[in-house]
Amino acid sequence: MTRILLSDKLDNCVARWRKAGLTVIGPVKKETFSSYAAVEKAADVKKETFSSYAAVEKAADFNFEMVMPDRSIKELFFPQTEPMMGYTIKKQDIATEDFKPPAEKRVIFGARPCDASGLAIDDPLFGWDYKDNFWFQRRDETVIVTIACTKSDDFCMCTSLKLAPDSTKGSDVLLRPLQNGKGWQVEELTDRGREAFKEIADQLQDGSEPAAPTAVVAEKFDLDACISWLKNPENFDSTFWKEISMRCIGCGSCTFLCPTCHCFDFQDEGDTYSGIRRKNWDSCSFSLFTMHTSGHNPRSTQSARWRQRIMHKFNYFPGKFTANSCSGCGRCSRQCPVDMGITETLQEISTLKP
Amino acid sequence: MTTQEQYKKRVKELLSNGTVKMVIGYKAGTTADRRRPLFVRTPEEADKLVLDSACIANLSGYLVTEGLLSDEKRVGIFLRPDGIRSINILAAEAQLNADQIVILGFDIVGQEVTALSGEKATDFSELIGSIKEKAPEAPQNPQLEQLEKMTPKERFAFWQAEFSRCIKCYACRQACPMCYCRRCIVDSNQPQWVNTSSHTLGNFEWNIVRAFHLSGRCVGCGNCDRACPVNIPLRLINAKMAQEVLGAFDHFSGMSETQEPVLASFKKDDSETFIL
Amino acid sequence: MSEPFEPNIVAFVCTYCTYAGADLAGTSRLKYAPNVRIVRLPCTGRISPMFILKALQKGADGVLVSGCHPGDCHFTHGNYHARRRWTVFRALLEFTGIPLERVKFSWISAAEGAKFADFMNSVTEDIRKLGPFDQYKELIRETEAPATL
Amino acid sequence: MQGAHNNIYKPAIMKIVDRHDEAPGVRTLKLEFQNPADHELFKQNYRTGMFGLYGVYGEGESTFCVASPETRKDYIECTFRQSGRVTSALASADIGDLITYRGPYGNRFPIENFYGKNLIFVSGGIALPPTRSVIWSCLDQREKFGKITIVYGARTVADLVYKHELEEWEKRDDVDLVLTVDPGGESPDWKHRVGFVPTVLEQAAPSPDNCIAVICGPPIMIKFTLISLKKLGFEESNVYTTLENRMKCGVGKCGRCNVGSVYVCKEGPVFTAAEVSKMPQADL
Repeated sequence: MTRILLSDKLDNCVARWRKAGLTVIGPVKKETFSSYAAVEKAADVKKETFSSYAAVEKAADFNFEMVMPDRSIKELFFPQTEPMMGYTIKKQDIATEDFKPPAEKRVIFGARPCDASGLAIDDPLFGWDYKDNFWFQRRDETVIVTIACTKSDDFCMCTSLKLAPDSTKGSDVLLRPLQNGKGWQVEELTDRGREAFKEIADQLQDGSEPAAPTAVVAEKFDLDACISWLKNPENFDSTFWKEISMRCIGCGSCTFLCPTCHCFDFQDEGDTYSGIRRKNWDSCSFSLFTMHTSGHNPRSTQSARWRQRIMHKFNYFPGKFTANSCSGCGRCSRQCPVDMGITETLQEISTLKP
Repeated sequence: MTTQEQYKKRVKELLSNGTVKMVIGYKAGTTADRRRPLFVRTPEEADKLVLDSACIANLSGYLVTEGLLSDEKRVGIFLRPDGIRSINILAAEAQLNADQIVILGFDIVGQEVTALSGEKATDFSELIGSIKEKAPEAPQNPQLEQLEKMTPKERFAFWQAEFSRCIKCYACRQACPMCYCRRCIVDSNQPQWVNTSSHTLGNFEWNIVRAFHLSGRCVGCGNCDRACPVNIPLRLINAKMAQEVLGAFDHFSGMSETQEPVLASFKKDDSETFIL
Repeated sequence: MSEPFEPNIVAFVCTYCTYAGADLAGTSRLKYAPNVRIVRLPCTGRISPMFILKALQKGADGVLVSGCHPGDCHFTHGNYHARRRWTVFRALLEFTGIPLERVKFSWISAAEGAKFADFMNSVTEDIRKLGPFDQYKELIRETEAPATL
Repeated sequence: MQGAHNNIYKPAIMKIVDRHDEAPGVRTLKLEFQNPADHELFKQNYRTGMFGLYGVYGEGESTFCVASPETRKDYIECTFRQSGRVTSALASADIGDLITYRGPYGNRFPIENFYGKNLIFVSGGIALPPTRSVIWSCLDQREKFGKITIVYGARTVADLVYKHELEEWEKRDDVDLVLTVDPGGESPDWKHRVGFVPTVLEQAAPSPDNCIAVICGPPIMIKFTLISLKKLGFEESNVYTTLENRMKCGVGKCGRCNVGSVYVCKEGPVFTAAEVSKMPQADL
């Protein structure tokens, strides 16, 4: 006997959480104009969709069909742009106003395990000696309810990262979809999760319906072989890096969609009288990322930047924070305009001798 | 023998007799409908080449990678008509010497790949001329007409919603063969013309600046549109600007290597319907 | 009745014609609306669409760009280039939904002091009727607001 | 414990109390804290070798070292070359204007390990400020150290920074100052050496035993100076340097200052030559 949440009870749960003052967020897919190839008739225009984790008001807004939203859960904790402080300057006096993340509590219903583990991977960095409260205030106020995957696509690689379609890393409650597709088995993992589900306890029931089998995700590469190759200092200057990244065009979409990429930049917007200092996403694949004002750039070629991305995720980050900075969601490969990504690079590395 | 096999043989010839030092083409991608850019330098690598109806990306942007053409050696490249027009513009804007480019022209009609005869950019000028003639009646995006019927307020609201999703990853810029500036205007901070943060205002300004700098230079290859991770219909803006530039100045981008850039030239009798 | 809406208008003008026209309007004691802030530039060829975007970004309700009539340009063809640039940029503004009545282009020579004054008044009235550029101001407010999610 | 929402990126406000030009485009600002609490924090944390982020609201922040020594914590001095958006704003700021400051960040020169040893300071051009901070920290407790030699060079005479302090050091009998300018940079009445810093260093030929070297300069100068020091017999673990990478947050989050696996802003900027040689040289 396990605790079951049926899909048709989800509306009550959402309403209950919202009444309790929590913002309910979940995977949402929307349609937009397609501007794909010019076509004769409006009818056969391919609709473009975009998906992300967004606020929902009722159960129908959720979309649990997709393997995962295009945009990762990171945005809800580390927004692409965020005001940090406003300033007004009068004659030799500066008045500043602090911007704080919204104080409201949230529940993310329907996150994917690879997204949730991405957050857990980044916690140690944002707390390394100096605590980044823009991140932690949101982390502390948000309950993460993950749904185990029963489907995967060619780009998923969580198993290659020693995670799984039903891993519990970073989540407060794990839901396993039922075989009959009518609900989920509830597995409460943390106090925060139990407390959030206490709020909707009357919507749950005991049942013995079997859970659907979790998705099958083939292992794409031998991670340990790759890490030992990366740790070998001679391979830093190997020509492999130039070959594998020749087609990289240096855009930031792989880093911006990645649930674990956390690099950022400060930008002042305003004039000499008033304005705001903002914290914005930045990407190691941009040429200006390490450009010195003198013009010297330690990473001046795209291959050096791609090497930095792989080295940081699988060599430097684990060296300091034990976990690899990758949760295997595959968004970098799924989204790359030139069909590159971590999967291909690590598959190639695992064929090289250390 | 399919067009793909024909071209494979041709690439092996070009490489083995040293006419070109490299051929840029397509190879199979992670999934059935994806193709990856491939840089072929030895005849053996040519076997990985693929040429079918999924090879739609415009590869001409790779020709302006730093140092690729600086050794005066020739480079082969698979291009559709839009890519050939890009070569003409890049040559007209003194970014490359068209004689260094050996074009392996092809086009996709429905699911079929047809080879285009010609090797140098100038060999394709009447083909591009015919495309220009057909441009006004070419099937437009139904969305373009729908957008034009909207009132300015509705259009502003539409683009406000679309641009609010932009995350300033600049994939649209990096995927475009015409965006070769070493330091883009949004990256220059003295002065900071355009807000770099990706709030809706910053995204609005970025997309306006991008569309303006591509007016009369965009060939409608759709690289930007496909590269956008949040699926903003970028091609609509560029298609509209191409229509505008063709209508106002009879400028069809990429006609030849000597075509003057539309905003760097003028005619004394340019139309001026709106100047008070 | 609340006092009438006073629009903020920015004008980018070329030194040798329109700015001189403004001088002439001044020396001829012509009265015109004070709402227009004039930014002087060497030539309309030097006026980049970035200026127009920056004016809107800073909350202008209207933008004027004015310079020498074709043929009069001190630098011979600055205004010809500008004309093409304006045509293209204007189509772009229209397509993205920025009302064209808020961005006006004109030729005003150094001798047309009266035209300058009338133009200032007519533009100020037009934009006063249109009211504040709320759509853009909403975007500007969003950049000053705390994060929502 | 940090407050509920303690914003680690919030800068302190500082007033410019003095400013003077060191060389064409190079300026020094003397700053004083406006908020005593910030000043207290600075007094507790600051040790020579640490850096800060100096900024002007509306323009941004820029990273350079704290040029004043750890023995004088009532104020902060910073020296910078006007070359970008923020440094131009800092350069145009007047005495009495307010700027922002974040820090002190990074590790430090362990001068307690230098007690009783001879010291050789080698730096070039605009890199004298980080070295000067260490020099004054030692000179303010001169008796604790052995022989002190300073080798400093710049492209031309006008490019020499802290000219008045160079004269001061020259007059002192307990400091051996070796000044040089690159060939062709000397002025008619130039009395000191002419030549690149590494070659002048080899001529000065300091003995390596019981000696610590502190070197700062552009990457190219550091590379050749390290070679000269090795030729002179210096152990790599006795040679300290500071890496001035591009840094933005200063607290090990924004991912920019990585050299190999090292976060320069948290685990540096001060490293021994031994540590630097282990880093991937291409990333420097």
